[in-house]
Amino acid sequence: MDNSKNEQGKLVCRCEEVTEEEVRQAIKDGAKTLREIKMITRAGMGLCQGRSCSKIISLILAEETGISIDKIEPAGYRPPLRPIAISALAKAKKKIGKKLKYKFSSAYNE
Amino acid sequence: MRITIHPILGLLKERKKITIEIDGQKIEALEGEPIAAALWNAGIRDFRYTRKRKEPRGFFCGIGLCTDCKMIVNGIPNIRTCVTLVEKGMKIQRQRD
Amino acid sequence: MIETEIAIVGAGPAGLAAACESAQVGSKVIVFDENNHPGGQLVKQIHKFFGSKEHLAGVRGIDIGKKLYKRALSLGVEVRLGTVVWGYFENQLAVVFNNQVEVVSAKKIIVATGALENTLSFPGWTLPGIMGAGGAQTLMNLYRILPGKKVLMVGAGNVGLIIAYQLLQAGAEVIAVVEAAPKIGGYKVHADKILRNGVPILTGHTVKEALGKERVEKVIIAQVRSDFSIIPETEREIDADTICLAVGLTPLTELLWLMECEMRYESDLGGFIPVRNKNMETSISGIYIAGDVAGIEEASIAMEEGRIAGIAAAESLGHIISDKARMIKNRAEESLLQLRLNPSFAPRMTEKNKTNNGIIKNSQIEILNRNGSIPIIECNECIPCNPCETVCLFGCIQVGTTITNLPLLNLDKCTGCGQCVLACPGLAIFLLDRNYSKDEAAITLPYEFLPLPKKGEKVIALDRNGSKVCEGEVLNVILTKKGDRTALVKIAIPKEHADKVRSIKTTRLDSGKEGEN
Amino acid sequence: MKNTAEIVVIGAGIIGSTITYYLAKEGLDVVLVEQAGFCAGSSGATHCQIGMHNRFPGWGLDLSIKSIEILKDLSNQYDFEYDETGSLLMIDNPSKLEWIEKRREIQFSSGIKSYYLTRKDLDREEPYLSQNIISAVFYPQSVRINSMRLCHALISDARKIGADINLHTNVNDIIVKNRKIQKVKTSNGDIYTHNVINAAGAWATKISNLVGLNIPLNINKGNVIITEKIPKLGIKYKGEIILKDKKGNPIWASNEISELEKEYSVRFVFSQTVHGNCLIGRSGEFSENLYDRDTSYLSIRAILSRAIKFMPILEDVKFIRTFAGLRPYSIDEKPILGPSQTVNGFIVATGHGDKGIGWMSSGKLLVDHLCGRKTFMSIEPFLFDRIENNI
Repeated sequence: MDNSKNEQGKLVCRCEEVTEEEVRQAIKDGAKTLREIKMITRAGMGLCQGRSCSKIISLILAEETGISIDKIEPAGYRPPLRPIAISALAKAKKKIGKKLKYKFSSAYNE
Repeated sequence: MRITIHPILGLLKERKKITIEIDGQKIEALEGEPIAAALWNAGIRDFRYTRKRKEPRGFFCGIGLCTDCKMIVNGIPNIRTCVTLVEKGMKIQRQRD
Repeated sequence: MIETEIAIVGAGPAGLAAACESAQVGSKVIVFDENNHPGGQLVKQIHKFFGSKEHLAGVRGIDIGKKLYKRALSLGVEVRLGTVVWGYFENQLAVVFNNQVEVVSAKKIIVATGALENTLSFPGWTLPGIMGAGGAQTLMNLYRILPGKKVLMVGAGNVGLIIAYQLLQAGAEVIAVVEAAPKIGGYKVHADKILRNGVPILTGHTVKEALGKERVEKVIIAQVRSDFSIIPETEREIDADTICLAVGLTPLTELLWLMECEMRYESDLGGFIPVRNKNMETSISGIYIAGDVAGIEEASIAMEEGRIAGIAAAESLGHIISDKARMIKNRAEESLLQLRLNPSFAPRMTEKNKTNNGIIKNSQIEILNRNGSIPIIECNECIPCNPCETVCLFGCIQVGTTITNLPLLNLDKCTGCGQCVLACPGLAIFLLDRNYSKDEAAITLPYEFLPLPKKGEKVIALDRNGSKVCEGEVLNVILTKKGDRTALVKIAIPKEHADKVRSIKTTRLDSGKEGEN
Repeated sequence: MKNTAEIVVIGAGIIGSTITYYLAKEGLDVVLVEQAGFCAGSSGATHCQIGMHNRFPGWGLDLSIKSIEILKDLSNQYDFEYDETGSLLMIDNPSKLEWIEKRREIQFSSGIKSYYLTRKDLDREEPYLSQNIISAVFYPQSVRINSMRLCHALISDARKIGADINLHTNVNDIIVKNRKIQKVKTSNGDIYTHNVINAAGAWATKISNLVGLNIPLNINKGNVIITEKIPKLGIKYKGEIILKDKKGNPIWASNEISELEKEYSVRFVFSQTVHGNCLIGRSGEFSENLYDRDTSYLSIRAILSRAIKFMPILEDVKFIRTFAGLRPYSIDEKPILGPSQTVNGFIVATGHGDKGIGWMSSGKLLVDHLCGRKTFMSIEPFLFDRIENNI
C-alpha cells in the first residue's frame, strides 16, 4: 500500500499542504496567533481561507502555548466570504465559462 | 453509483440526461446536479492533484467551503465542483497545480 | 440595489422560520441562500424529528423544510437561492447571484448561516473518499449518489449515528462507527438503530492512518487511552473505500466577524458565537441571529430561535405591538426551555426497569404476559420527545408536560394497535406478543429498509447488537400513510427469543442496490 | 519581557524589524514592542515589490538600490520568496509615449535599465494583456518579496542573537524626565531605557504624542485585492503610470477611465506571487481614522474595473481576499529618520508612505548612523530636525 505521502508528515492545512510539524515549528518560532502561523506557514492562506484548518490549528496552538482556546480568535475574515469572479463585481452580466477570449488552459499546458 | 430506489426518498425522479467531458472521457450527468456528484457517480474520485505533494483530492465538505473539489471547468481553474451545476457539453479537467 | 425591510441570510430552518414569523405580521422579507435548494440542511434529514407536536415531532426533516419553504412563499417572502452573501460594507450586504454582484440595503438583518463541519486530521486524511459526514449525506440524500460501498464512520455523536443509519438505508455497508471517547455521545436510540443492524460502535478507538493511492483503500484504526493517545499494538487494518468524519460542527460566524459583532467562546455550543440578548439581537443594533450560527443545537431549536428573531425584528419595525410580540416570544421561549432540557439531568432508569424495556407500573407487570401484543418501549434516555403519547388514542402512554420524561405505559386500555411504533422518531418501540402460538412469540418492528419483506418470507432475526438469533417468519407487513414510510413488520420467532430479537435481515438479493456496477 | 534595555524599538513592520535586526547584530541590548503581530500594518498590506519603473535619480533611488542589494544578500540565508521578476510599465495611450521616453532617458543615466516591448513583442511575451496596450517598457531590475516572511525572518534572527521580541504588547506611555527618556510603559510591564526608536508607521504620531512631540503624517489608505492561485500570467509585476501635471494633479490620459476609478485615484498594479496568487491594486484615499482598515465596496469595484481593462483574463479570475493598509506619508514625502532634538533618546523612523519595502534599507542607514558607522548614503535629507523644527 502506498503510504509514502503519509511519511512526508501529517497535513493540517489541506489547501496549502502545511504539516502539523511546520505549524508546531512556527509556534516554537514565536507565533502566538492564527494570523502569525498563517503568515509564516501559509496555513489558512489558500482558497478556503482557513475554513477547514483553523479549528485544528487553534487546538495545536492551545496545546503548544497553553493559551486558553477561548482566547484564540480566527485569523480575521475579510470580504469576499467566498471566491467571487472579478467580472461579477467589475462588470455587467457575464456567465462563468462563456465565450472566453483568453484561455487559461494554454497556461496550464506550459 | 446512483441510488435509484430508496426506502424514504422513493424512486429517483426522471431527469434529463446530459453528457459532460472529464479529461476527454465522456460521462453521463443529470441536469441540475453538481459536477462533483456526476463525477462521483461515474466512479471518479481524484478530482485534482496538489501542487507540493502531487496528492489526489476529491469531494470533501460538499457545501463549497473547503474548496478541495476544485477543478478546471471550461478552461477556468479553481471551480468548486460541489456547488457548480453541470451544463451540457461542459469540459472538465483535473487540476494539476 | 435591492431594498427590503428584513434581509435574512440563510434559508435553513432558522432563516425560514424567522422569515415566516416576520412576514406574517407584514414585514417585507428577502431570504438569501448560497445553495440552490431551500431548507438548508433539512433537505437531507430523512429521519423523523424529536420534539412535540408544536415542533412537528415525528415529521421527517426533509418534509419540515418543504413545509417551511411553502409557508414562507405563501406569506410573500422572497427567497433568493444561489445567492452568496459575501461582504458587509457600511451597513449593506454585498451579494452575488449568477455572477452578478448587487448591494442589499435592509433595515434589519437576520443572520442564520448555520454551521460548518469540523474535521479530524490523521495521516492520509486528504485522500479522496474521506469526507465530512454531512458531505456524504448530501451526496446520498440530496444528489442520490452512494458515497461508497464500505464506509467507516468516525464519531458517535448524533450526526455520526444518524448518518450511519442513513448510509445503511441508501445501501452502503457501514463497517463500524469509531469514537475516541469512552462512550457514545449521541442518543442511545440512534445508536440502537445501527447496532441492531449489525454496525459495531467502537468506543475508545480512533483512526490512525488512511492508506490508498488515488482514493482511500484501507484504514488503520487503533484503541486510545483516556487522553486519546494511541495504545501500541492495538492497530487493526480494515478495508474501506469511504471514511466519513462526524466530529462536530462549528457555527459559521464569518459574516458576523465581518460585521464586527461582539463574540464569545462557548465550547458546548461549538466555538465562537455572537453575544446576543433575549431578542436574539447581537451587539450591533438591528442585526439578529438564529440557529446553529448562534450555537450548535437541534433544528427544532433553530426554528424557535428563528421565530424569536423574526418577531423581534418585525416588532422593532413597528409591524406588531409589543404586547403581542411578547406573547409570541414567550411561547417560543417556553418551547426552547423544553427542547433544551438536558437528558443528563433527567432521572435515569434503574437497572431493573431497563430489563423490562420501558417503564411500566409495578402493578401491571402481570399484564406483560397477557395474550395479544403490547408495546415494548426501549427509550431509556430523557429525550425531549413525546409523539408516542400524542399518537395513542387510548391514552396508554404518558410523558407529561415535561417532554423529557420517560414514557409511562398504562396497559389497561392498550389494544396493541402499533401507532406508537410508527410514531416513535427513535424507532425505539416494538410490539411483543409473547403468546402468539404455542411455541412462538410475535414481534412487530419498525422497518425502514428496502426491500420490504413479504408475508410468509423467512428472515434472519437479529438481536440488539445485530447478531443472528434465529430464523423468523414474516406474518405481516403494513405500510400506512400515517407511518410515513416506516413499515410495520410482524414476525414469528421461537418464544425463548422474544426478549432478544429486535431486528431482521432479509435473505433476498437487495433490490435497493440496483444499478451496481 | 525584559525590564531594561539599551534601546526599545516600537513597531514590527518592515522598518522596525530591519532596525531591530541590525541593532541586535551590533550587539545592542534591544527590546522590540509591537501592538499587534509582526508585519500587521502597512507592511502586510502591500504588493511587496520594488519597482524600478517609478524610480528617479536621487535619494529615493539610492535607498531602493541598497534595499535590493540587502534583500538579495538576505535571500541567501532566508526564504522570503525573493523573486527577480522585473517589471512592466504598460502604455495604453500614445500621449504617454513622449513622456515615458524622457523618463527612460533620465532613469538610464542613473543606472536604471529598461527596454521597449512593441505590440508584436507583447503578443508573444504577454498573451493576456489587452490589445489596447500599445507598447510597454520592461525594467529588469525590479524585484518582489514576501514581506511577511521577511519580517518574520528578521525578527526570528534578531531573537536568536539576543533581541527581546514582544508582539501583542501595547505601549501605554513613555516617561520623560529632564528632556530625557526614562522608561517605556507597556501592557506587559515597564522597560527602563534611555532610547526609543519610533517605527510605528501610521501610528508614529500617536507614539510621539506620548513624549510631547508631533509628527505630522498624511495617512493614505490603500486597498489590495488578492486572487486565487492561477497559472503565471506573463511578467509577474506590471502596472501603469498616471501622468501628473506640475502641481502634482493627475492627467487622465488613460483609456476609458471611469469616474469611479478617478474618484479612488486608481492606478492599475498587478503582481503575482511565487505561489500563483495575484495581488491587484491600487487605490488611495486620505484617511484620518487609524482604526478603519476595512476595504470599501466602491474602491474594490474601482480597482477591479480598472484591472480588467488591462488584463481581460482577470474577469474570470476569482478574488478571495481584500485588505487595506495605511501608508504614512511625511509632509515632504521623504522618510523621517533620526533623533529628536528636544527629547533626548527619542528617535524616529517613519514616513515611508507606500515604499516601506523599497526603502527598507533606511533601517540600516539609521542604525549605521546611530552607531557612528560610515553610512552608505547621507542621512541628512531624512533627519527628523527638518520637520521637528517646523512644528
